Amino acid sequence: MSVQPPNWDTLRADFPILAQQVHGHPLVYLDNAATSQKPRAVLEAMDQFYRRDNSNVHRGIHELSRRSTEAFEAARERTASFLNAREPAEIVFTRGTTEAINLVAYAWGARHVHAGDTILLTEMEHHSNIVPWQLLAARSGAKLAYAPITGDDGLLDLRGLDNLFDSTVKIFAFTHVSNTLGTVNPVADLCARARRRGIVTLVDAAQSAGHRPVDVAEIGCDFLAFSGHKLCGPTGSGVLYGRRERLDDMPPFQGGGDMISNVDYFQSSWKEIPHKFEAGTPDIAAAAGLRAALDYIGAVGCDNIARHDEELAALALEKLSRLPGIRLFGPRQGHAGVVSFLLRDIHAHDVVTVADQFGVALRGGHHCNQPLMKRLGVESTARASFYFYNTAAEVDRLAEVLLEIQKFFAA
Amino acid sequence: MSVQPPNWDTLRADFPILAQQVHGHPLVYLDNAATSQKPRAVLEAMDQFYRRDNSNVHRGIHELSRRSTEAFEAARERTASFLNAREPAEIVFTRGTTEAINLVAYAWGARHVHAGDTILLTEMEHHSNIVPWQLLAARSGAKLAYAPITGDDGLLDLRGLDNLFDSTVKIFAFTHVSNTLGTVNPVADLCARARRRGIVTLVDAAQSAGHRPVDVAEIGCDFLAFSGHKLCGPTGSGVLYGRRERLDDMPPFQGGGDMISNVDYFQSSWKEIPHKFEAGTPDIAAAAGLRAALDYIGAVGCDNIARHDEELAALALEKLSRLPGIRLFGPRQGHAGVVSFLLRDIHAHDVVTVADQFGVALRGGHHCNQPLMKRLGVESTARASFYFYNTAAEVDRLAEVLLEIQKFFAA
Amino acid sequence: MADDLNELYQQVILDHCRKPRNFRVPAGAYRTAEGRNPLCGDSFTLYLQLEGDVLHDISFQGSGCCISKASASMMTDLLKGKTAAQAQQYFSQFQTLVTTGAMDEEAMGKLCAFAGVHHFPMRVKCAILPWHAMLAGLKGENSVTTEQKP
Amino acid sequence: MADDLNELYQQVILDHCRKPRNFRVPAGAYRTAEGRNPLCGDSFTLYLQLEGDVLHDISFQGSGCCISKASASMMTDLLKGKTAAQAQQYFSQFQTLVTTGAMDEEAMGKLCAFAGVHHFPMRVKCAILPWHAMLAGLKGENSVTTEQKP
Ligand SMILES: Cc1ncc(COP(=O)(O)O)c(C=O)c1O
Ligand SMILES: Cc1ncc(COP(=O)(O)O)c(C=O)c1O
Ligand code: FES
Ligand code: FES
Repeated sequence: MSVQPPNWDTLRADFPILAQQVHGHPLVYLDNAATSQKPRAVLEAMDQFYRRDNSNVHRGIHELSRRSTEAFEAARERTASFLNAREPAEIVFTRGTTEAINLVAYAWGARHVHAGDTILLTEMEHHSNIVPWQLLAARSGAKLAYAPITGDDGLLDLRGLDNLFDSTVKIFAFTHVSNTLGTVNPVADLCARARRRGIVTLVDAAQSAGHRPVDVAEIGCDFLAFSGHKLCGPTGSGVLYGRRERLDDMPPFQGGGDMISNVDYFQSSWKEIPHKFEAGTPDIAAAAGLRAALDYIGAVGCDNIARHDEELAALALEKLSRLPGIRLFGPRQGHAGVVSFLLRDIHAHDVVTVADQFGVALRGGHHCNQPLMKRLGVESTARASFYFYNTAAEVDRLAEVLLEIQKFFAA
Repeated sequence: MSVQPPNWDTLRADFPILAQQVHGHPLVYLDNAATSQKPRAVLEAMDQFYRRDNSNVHRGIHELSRRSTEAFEAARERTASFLNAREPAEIVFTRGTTEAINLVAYAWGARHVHAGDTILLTEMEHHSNIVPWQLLAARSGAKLAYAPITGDDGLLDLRGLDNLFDSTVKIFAFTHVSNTLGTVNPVADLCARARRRGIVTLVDAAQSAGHRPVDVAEIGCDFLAFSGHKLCGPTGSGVLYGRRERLDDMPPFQGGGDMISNVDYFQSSWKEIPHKFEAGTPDIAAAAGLRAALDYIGAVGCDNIARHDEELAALALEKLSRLPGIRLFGPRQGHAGVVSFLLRDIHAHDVVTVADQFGVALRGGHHCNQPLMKRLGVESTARASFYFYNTAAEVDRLAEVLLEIQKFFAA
Repeated sequence: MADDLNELYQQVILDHCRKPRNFRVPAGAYRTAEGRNPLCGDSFTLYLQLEGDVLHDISFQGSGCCISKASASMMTDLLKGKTAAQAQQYFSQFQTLVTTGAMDEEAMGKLCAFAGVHHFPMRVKCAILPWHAMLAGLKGENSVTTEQKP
Repeated sequence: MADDLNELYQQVILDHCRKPRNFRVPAGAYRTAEGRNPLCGDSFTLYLQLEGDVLHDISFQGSGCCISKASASMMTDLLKGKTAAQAQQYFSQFQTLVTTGAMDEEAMGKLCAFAGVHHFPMRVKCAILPWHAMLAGLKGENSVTTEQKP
């Protein structure tokens, strides 16, 4: 736990991309739920890897191969400690959250999900935590069920939850933080309830990892997935955490180099975890970058980041609620750094297009949350999402620009 | 076609990593079949992407998202022209060759391979072109068959081939260039023979792309896979080329963001190719790096590189054949830049460990070719593999160091 | 306000977006075709009444952004009474207009207001969405998405 | 020749590698256990003859690099006549030796020659491979790989 709050302005200066003008205005980057920006330390870690150490991993015994393998495995160890996993072997590198969830749906699903079983999700899931399960349902004959939300305030409706946990439910997969609503789900409680029924749990931590403390021991989940690119790491870096007992009890997902113990023409055997799930040359440089990102984030402190995110969200909710005819989504209290809204009579994409001309980068659309949109009765929302390098002044600017936009379309 | 041979020394200077000492000796990097080194232009392209344009792709309409999307799609167009594909939609980005082949085995396999069908491979395939098919065979009840090789000279035995093409064969998947033997297979001929029987073809171009011209129209394959990291591109960049008719006729592989057209809680529909096969945030920076790599390689000229590779291989074969008790693998003529050998009574890993102390990076082991090793009656080989930045002097140094090694172990 | 913006949201576009013309579900036997933009989830339904080769009536319903709504509104105004062949030709010209900004004022008239769209590549699909739906309707298909290159 | 190299391939190691001791398939009822190194594909089979708790005979067969072969040769020399408990203790000491270089000369004797291995992390598995196989044999398992941390 960091006691001293960091100097946010100094940190902001670590991000070269933020110092630019867009359409003649200083860039105000508020699309962090889609992807974060990268500090110099991460770019330099990757660059140094390529300029000094680059080679393939695990297979070679020359010096560069040793260095690459060490860099790759050090990234795994760093990730294990970041998540408080029991051992590095519980960390599987993937391209991102999406691949991590697909891996579970394919490999764990092939062995453990059969016709008549139920896969339980929630109404607020991202497409990446819906579609892999729909594909698994189609392959296996299992069915899907969804834990409901309460409405625009976007809380999980916990009252009926235990009733949903019937004996057919094999896995409960849910998001930690909603990428549209800013809801923070009570993940430890959800996992405890599921575990009591013998239901396996998967937490989609795409929006929470690097934004608030994520501790798999405390959460008590079986699987957890996140994307490096959303927490200052490079694109191509992603993580599946799996409790050893679960990973051991899964066939491989992809086949190929590095994941095998022995290959004959007609049959093969697999390495131990985590290698069993990492077929082919991994994204080694991305792992090196991820490690640098976790070091960076660790120095800032995830608890500090959570506080900063929430302060900006609270400020945004307050400022934006003053705009006439605005509809705000998500909880009023404890709102993560993701604020979705609609301005009356102005389509989200028109808002975003105009905001962009003022240098403010927002996202408009369904945010890969189409079913949730339909559930809320909208096609799309506009969304501002924050990270620790955003400032209160940027939130003010957002409010100011939205007012301009209202004038423009009302005129 | 480049008429003027490039200045190889100038090109070599573009690779910062090569200018280092390893264990007190100048680095002689001869492990290019495992992964290539990266020129400054590629590192700078990725760095610039992160410092200027980084955002998520396809989903956003602000300026950075536009730039990222354009960079990503420009990489696809560059790849399509590199392979002479008919359209960029025939290019699917993957992590590498391994993921590309798994994608075909999962998605194309699910629809087109059934119990009783045969998947035809060759005896010289890399694990990445064997294991995905073993997994498919286990899922579907199909069986595997292997086109034989002739022996240590590592040629495909073409005489019996047409007999192997019986009516149960659904796909013939084979490597363009062997990563152990240096064999260059007659891919266009193999594809033509298979096509006449209505058999779908997949070419593993991991060792040929960026080493010699690879033109999918000329080759006439249905699928082709390669890895960006082996042709000066970043780790995490890989390509599946698929003929439109094939890709259109395949269900998706992974599910998630970006690959959907419409998602409801209980069913979804998919985007058109190639997006249908690209679930979740792709490795955008790797694509930007791949594009720079293909520009770089394109300027050098794949025909020039092929000639250079082959010259170094011929020189190595000549020099090495003078060493007492050496066993050389692969063809005597038209040998690609991959030379495998064994020194009598000295294990490959001992060779590699000692060579490394002289700054020479070799690979020892089964090279992800275990079944081939058994077929050749060996456990492992030592391997030197070349790229255009390697020099004749480095080949001399290799021969010299091997002689030292023989003395060391004979003493 | 940036110039590009005023060029994108010209007064005529803002006007059609606020008060879309031909925005209704007609009674009677109409051909219908839906156009969807998977990027945003927006969709429009086009209603076409053909008499022989002539678009006797055309109207639309659905939801989308200002650009797509104004485009649908102005398109339906324009095409009423035109032949299927003419509609196809307008489609091509409109496509050129929104992707390149090149305009043939004589042919396109008020639709030239959409020339500014070409500065906003991410919005081209918005402008073209109703046109795709219209074309699909003429061909007798009943749904289309904008994924294909505009 | 670099110093590290001479430390790795000490004379005694080269000697055992060229002329491995106890390199035979014994006749009679022996326990066998195979150890495989998936990195290189090498494997050794250990043959153990226990009388009560004592390793009355131990030999090996298979193929591998100089380090693994010398390790098997010297291990079998050392363990003949020792108890299972002693073998287990040697294993731990050997593991420390090859991963850290820290040696207890009194306990390990000639095996201290393997201290140089710790400078070559990619070769640690070679040295330890036959030891893993031996332990597996004592436990009555018949195969083991070196994937687990050495
Ligand atoms: C909640 C949630 N889950 C999953 C994802 C998918 O992450 P990725 O695209 O990095 O695979 C995202 C991000 O888009 C997300 O916000
Ligand atoms: C012939 C061949 N196929 C496939 C692969 C696998 O490539 P990657 O590890 O990049 O997926 C390789 C490289 O290791 C190879 O040489
Ligand atoms: S934003 Fe959906 S059509 Fe314009
Ligand atoms: S290289 Fe195989 S055991 Fe040493």
